[in-house]
Amino acid sequence: MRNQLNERVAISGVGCTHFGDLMETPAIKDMSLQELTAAAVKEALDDAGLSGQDVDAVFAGNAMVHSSQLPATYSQMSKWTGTQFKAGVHFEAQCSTTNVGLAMAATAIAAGVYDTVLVFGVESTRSKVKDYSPYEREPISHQQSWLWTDMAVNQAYGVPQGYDIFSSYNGLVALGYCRKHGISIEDFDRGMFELCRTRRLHGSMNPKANIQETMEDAAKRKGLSDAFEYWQSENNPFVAWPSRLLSLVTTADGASAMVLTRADTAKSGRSQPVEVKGFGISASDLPWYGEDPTIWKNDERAVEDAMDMSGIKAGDIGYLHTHDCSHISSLCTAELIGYLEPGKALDAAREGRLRFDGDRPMSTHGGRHAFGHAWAASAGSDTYEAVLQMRGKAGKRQMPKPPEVSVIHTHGYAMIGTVIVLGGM
Amino acid sequence: MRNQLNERVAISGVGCTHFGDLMETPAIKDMSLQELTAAAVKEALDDAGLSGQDVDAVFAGNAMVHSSQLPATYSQMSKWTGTQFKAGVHFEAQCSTTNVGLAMAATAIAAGVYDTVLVFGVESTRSKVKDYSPYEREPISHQQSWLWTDMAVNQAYGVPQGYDIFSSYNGLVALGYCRKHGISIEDFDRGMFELCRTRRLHGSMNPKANIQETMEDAAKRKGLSDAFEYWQSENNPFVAWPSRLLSLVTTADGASAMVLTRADTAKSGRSQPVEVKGFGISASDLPWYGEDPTIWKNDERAVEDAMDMSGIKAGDIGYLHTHDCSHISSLCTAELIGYLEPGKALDAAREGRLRFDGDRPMSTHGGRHAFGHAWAASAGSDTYEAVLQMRGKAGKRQMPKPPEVSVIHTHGYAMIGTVIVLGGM
Amino acid sequence: MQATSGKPNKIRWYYEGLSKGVFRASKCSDCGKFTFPPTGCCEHCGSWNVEDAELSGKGTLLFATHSGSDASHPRFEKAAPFVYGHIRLEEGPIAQAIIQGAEPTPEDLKALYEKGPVPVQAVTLQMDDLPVIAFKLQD
Amino acid sequence: MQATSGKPNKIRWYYEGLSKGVFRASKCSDCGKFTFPPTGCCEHCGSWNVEDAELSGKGTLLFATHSGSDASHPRFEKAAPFVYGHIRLEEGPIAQAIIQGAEPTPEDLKALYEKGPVPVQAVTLQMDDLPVIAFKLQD
Ligand SMILES: [Zn+2]
Ligand SMILES: [Zn+2]
Repeated sequence: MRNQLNERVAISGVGCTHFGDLMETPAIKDMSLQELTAAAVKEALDDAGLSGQDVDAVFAGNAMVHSSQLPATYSQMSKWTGTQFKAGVHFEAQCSTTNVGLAMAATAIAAGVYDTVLVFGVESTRSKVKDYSPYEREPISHQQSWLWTDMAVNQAYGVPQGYDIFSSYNGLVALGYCRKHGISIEDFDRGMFELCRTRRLHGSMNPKANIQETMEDAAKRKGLSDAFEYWQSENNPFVAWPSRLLSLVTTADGASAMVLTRADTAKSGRSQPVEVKGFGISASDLPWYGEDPTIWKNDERAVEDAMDMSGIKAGDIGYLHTHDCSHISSLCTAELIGYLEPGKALDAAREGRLRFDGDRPMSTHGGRHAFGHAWAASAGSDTYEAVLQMRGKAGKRQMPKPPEVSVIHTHGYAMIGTVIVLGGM
Repeated sequence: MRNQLNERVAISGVGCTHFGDLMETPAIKDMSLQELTAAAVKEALDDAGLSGQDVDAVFAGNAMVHSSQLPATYSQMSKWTGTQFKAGVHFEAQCSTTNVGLAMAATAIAAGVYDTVLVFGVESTRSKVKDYSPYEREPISHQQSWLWTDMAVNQAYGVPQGYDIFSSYNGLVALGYCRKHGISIEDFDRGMFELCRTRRLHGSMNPKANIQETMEDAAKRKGLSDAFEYWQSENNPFVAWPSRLLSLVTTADGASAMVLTRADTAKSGRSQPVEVKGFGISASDLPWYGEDPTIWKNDERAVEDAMDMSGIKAGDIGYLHTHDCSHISSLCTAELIGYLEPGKALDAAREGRLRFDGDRPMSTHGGRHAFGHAWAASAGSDTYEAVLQMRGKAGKRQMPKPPEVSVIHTHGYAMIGTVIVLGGM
Repeated sequence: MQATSGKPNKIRWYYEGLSKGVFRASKCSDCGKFTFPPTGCCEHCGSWNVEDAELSGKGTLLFATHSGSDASHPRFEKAAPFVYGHIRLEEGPIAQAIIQGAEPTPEDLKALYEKGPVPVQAVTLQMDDLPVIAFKLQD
Repeated sequence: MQATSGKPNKIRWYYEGLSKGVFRASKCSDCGKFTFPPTGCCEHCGSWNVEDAELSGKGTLLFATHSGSDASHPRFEKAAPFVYGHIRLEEGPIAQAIIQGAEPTPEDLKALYEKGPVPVQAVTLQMDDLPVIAFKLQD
């Protein structure tokens, strides 16, 4: 493949809702998925200074159709977003959805077809349609949630034979990492704590985050004076030894949106545009890694393609998000990308280098754990954060120096490594 | 929008399975959806002279996730099609899926990113996963099938309030057509008979069709000597007066695939390539038409965009397929496109002009009624037929003079008008 | 348009209206057109500047056919087959809905077709689990 | 590899093998590598030229952790939590599966980790509705 974009493409608007629970979280409580989507889309269109009728196409992301029951999402959302009669498609790449949408939108613009494309992702991982009601929802059980989520995992031989996400994505990767770099289980545990503490700190500075409580405050709430004591307590069991519960994703409902446009027209928009410099996408079925659980070939390919298309090197990256459903996996990816030194990611976490004000800032919105994870909407939330950071508009968690180049890596479940590179214009 | 393809793109390989029932039809009986997909993909890759490892990206179409339970289709199919580590996405535009995939693939190539893209669509409308079995399937009831299919229709206000596909898509359109053109209900009925007879004839000449029995043979089987008597009998009730059962889609399981590539490399492939000259896509929520049920604004837009991008006029079209879940709707679209004279479509059917050997050939594979309809796979089956006709390889039903320009229109349910224009190279 | 929880949910609001015989829509403050049933965005021009509105329920039945005899949704098992029509509402929107006052037979439907457009009035059908809009023939 | 219906279904064929303690795969005639569990296409090179094959079931457990205590699938409710391992098979493929011969406790798992790679042998677990592959520690 030639792996180039024949024309320059920019993000001219971004939007993202509060990530939480449609049945509980005040900011989004009782909203329909149509309204949740519209909230993100409105923010993105307003940001770009456009209306739904100004876009040429709508790429509508939603992964778990069993909970949303809104296939043909392009048409079901069209009267809620003002996009009637535009081109459209419903798509999913699970937790990479919105950024795979960004890549598809970029190609549609660089091909010469469309000038402006709206991409959105919406998901409810917490509740489902109740009976046949057009507006009532009911909570999903833990098992139901995983049954539907794991439908994205090999249905012939993976799930039927005892596949377990916590093992595959956390425990085995952690052990591979410790063995490879000679790290003790105790040091691993301390490093994971520090990483989670950083993510919780970021979440506490983000009014849209699913969890806005710092680890210190959580400890206090439980009557413990020390955050590490909280970390090692029964509040944080091993879900796949040596990985603990708080190194994992928290599920959420949410929506995100972005407006992509030709770079030559983006500057006349309402907000500071950001250029799509490149992307790389590579899918793989189970197992996601060979003998070494820290090296994922699909990520290697995606990173290589994105770097090649954008022409950047690891040293150019000012802000990085790597997919962190599993915190240890996210660190492996950051090392793979070259943002962190091999085997030194836990040190970096302990030294505070991964904080918004550190020299290797990562996931400043709080990541999948603190910001929360709403499958098809999440990659868009990562891009949203990157754009805010690049514009210097990230509020309390703003990096001291807005990054010139941001890289966002996501894992679309089961499995698709996706990397996008954003640059200032 | 600029509505152009910056680079030329071609279809270099096509594949399609027999359309039928995975639990009954000998040619596909007991195949898994993975194997059904692989069969179509293998045919397309062989046709292009490539392997799965030669493609850069896989656009994986599947609409009714409730029956397939294979989201993240790009990864779940990757080991069955040899496409591990390629870029991918799972998408759907319901019954337009495969051709919307063709459009997306064309932009990804014309943008300069990929050289070769595999698009496939797979669907089972007849059966679903049985319990939690990795291979057993069980039939879907009529109501279950419509519940899942109608999930693509406005879930806020359409389906909950009594929406009926047969009424909206057939009966009302038929009445609008008769009123507008002063056609009697009797003449309408006769015209619909003749159209169905033509489609059945085409199906009988297509070894992959869901129904390969002519209307005459069906009449004979029922002990009737006359096909029109059969048409007017209890074998063919009104499903939405004045529209009858045999003017409708028949459901099927099936898969289709195509390989798209840069036009400059397509000629070195194994088979005669066909150029993607243009496309147009426009989505709309209910109602799909205003006061006049024969004019659909989403189709007008899609047709206009496809004509504009390709630079063709109606008179250039040598072969046309319009979406014919509803036969009367398909004729309205053919008139909208300008392939048939307004109000004269029924005459054309009666005069045999729509047959493979007529001067206005349409749906020579048998269309949604005789070839059958497998949601996400169907648009690909239409494209497959067009490519065969353009190559002069359509067997018994080959048009006497292979068309230079083919236009394929599909309705992605609920609703997305999609038009693609193919031309010889 | 506050829903029971205190947050906006236009869909719930619509059905709550319907259960009281009120036909709710939204109206665009920019282009003046109605979006029916209501959303938070103008379906015509894409403006977010929309207001709550009520429709009269008056309309004209343009064409009428019937549903399948086997309901495609459990909600309508008792009702199917029913007459289903294409309606132009007084305020502009086009709607499709269940029609009352005619039988789903070729005879009744042919008579309706030959008669041409006729006035209808929206009414509420209370199904087991949800109110549903229908239109009643007015002559 | 004819399945019961007389048509090829590799997935059924795999599970039928498993129920008899046979570990089925496919082998590529072009690159010589195994695809395990079997498909009709080589996962490595994309060749369609694959043959039915059986694996010995011998392997090496590289790492072991455990599943969640609440099963994420009804099939495994009785079994969870279980030890889950990362295995290199003698013939090359990497597999992940249930491990027998250790408890899903931090103590057992830490001991296994410190011991390093150990030999395992594939066995069949007959669940209520399906045979499932597992690997038994060999020492
Ligand atoms: Zn307006
Ligand atoms: Zn091979």
